Amino acid sequence: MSTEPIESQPVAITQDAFASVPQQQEMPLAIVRGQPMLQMPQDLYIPPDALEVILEAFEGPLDLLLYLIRRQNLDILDIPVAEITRQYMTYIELMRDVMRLELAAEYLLMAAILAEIKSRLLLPRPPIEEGLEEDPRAELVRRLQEYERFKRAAEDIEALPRLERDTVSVHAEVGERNVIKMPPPLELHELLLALKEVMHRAELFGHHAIRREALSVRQRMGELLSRLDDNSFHRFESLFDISEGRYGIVVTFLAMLELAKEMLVEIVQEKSLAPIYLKAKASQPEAAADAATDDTQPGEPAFVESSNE
Amino acid sequence: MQIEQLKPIIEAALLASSQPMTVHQLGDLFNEADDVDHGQIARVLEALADDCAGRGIELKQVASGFRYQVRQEVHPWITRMWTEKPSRYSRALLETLALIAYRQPITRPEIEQIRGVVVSTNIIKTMEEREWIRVVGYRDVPGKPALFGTTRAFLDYFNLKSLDQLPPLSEIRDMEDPQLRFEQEPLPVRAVRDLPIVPDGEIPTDDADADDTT
Amino acid sequence: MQIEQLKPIIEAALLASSQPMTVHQLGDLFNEADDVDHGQIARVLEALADDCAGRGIELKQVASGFRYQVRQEVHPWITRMWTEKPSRYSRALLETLALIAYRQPITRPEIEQIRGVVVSTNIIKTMEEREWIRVVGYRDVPGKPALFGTTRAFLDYFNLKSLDQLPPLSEIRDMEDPQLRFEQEPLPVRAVRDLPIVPDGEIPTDDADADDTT
Repeated sequence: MSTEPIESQPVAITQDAFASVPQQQEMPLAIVRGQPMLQMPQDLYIPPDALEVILEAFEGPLDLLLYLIRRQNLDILDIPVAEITRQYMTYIELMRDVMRLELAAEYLLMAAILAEIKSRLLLPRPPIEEGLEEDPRAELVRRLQEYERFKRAAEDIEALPRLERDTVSVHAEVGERNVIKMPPPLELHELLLALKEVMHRAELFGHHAIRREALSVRQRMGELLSRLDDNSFHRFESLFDISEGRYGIVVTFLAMLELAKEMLVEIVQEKSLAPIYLKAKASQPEAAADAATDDTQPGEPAFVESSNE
Repeated sequence: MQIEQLKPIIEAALLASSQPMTVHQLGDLFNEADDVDHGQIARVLEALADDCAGRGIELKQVASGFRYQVRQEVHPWITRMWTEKPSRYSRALLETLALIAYRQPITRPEIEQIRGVVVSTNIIKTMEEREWIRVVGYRDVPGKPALFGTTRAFLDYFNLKSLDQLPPLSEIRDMEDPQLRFEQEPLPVRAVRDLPIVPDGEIPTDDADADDTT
Repeated sequence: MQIEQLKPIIEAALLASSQPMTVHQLGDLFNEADDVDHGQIARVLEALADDCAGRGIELKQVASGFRYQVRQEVHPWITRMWTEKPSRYSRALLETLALIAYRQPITRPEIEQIRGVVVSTNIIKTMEEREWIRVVGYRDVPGKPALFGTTRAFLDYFNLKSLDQLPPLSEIRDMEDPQLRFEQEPLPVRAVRDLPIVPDGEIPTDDADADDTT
């Protein structure tokens, strides 16, 4: 039932022909210690000299076995298991030198599986359940078939058009790229919480601060100061906008009083019943002294990294 | 080679190159068998430039050769691609802004006195750039510090008609605890970013094979 | 906005972007005043793809969006611009990648089981560095091996829109060869699918096929 393993014979061909073709279409061929190797193994017996090449040419014992079955019509039943095993054992010795013991072990395991299959086939079958008994090769065949599918899938992926090898993405010059910085969004609620915090800290929630602040007056104070920014006197009446109605006029008047109290404006009248004038007490300093004060020191940042807090 | 065969190659080369290419460099793409001379390349470049009429890019000759570039007219849209994700305002900025809103007109030293820390120029500048605050005057004390007030843009941003619509301080004092509020906020961006790259449902389910996996 | 106005902007945006862009991202280039909807953008993309006919580039949709790329036909000339050769990938890497692509999520031991060899750490690292694969979880078995899946970058690299576009996994091939005589009687369903039951006895060997190898 067993046949002798067919020796794979290195065929001499000019070395140049091979040196230039390290990989060919289907199976890699290689040079083994200066000798070109043309023929792939015809069964599981691999000449020790070619072992390194085989290990590189095949992706493991499944790949080799698949190759032998598909290409060499090897029947896995026909393998001289004892012989192969003996040979594989010698590889293990060889592999120690090349430090690829692990790989060789995988081939050895395969030989062991084959031996097991063969021994099971040789044993007489139990008479019962004949039809249902599983062929001992079933598991190995299933694995080979499964492996083959992915071997082909790998070839399919290799054949897909891909970046770098088959195409590249293309781009046009944009010139100056001004990155637009989006200002952070702000909820009024957040702002009020911040105020609560600082007021607490400064203990400003004292009774004097709790009075209902007329914020419209504060707003008007700013507006008035802006109008008085030109360092000249303004007629008292000119600062009111009649169209705002009584409420607006009151707000403006209160703002004036508040500004005067805070000594931000001076109010002058030459004599009683003479026109009243307002003037801002200070105007813009010559130099931008304000900006210069702490430009050098880093101080607190205006922004925080979005992830923290 | 015919001009019509050359055009696609030169167009692709110019777009694939990260640098402008000269006629000479374009010529180097062809070998003798291609039989291409510089005159042909120049004609192709002209034809390609004409093809750009009405498109978003143009073929331009610059000092170091030819390149495709984005037309000036579409720049306003293109720049929107490089919009930076907004960060968040610091607590320091928020406190300063709140004090300016409620205590305007107010100077920087006054803000610093309340907050107990120096207010950085950066914070003031950021708020001025956003046009939320402005200098409304100067206080008549040594150094003439600027008086800050909020702007109409500030009111508009928060949908307020006037400062009066801001809640009074008494109400702020009784506001709920920040911790409770923050919990109701949506998940941080990070969590969203950590989601798998492969959208669900893209993984092919090959039920017939499922039992093969062992 | 009219389609004709949109075209130059979208063409320029795709060429200006370093990454493929989705319809959604393209939509973000426009503000409300521009009045552009995603349907229009999709139509523009179609028109732009048509415009590429006969040119050196094509508009391609991949997993992470649309991109312009060099047509395969002209790529041989384009590669002459670069001295660096594109990387080649070993069979070991491609087989491992195929298993991850078709069987994701999958662990390394599972890959090794199917391939019958150990998967080197290097291969996994290379694919992770290229961002083709990533750890998507851990299997709840002793050792908690990582489960690998493919990424959008993998699809982009191989010109795929989604995993469904991968070539279908081949059918399981029977192990029999023409030399083996088959029993004519029908076999149990399972056996038919799984294996060729070779009858006991001598199998004829045919050496005529041996020259296939060269």
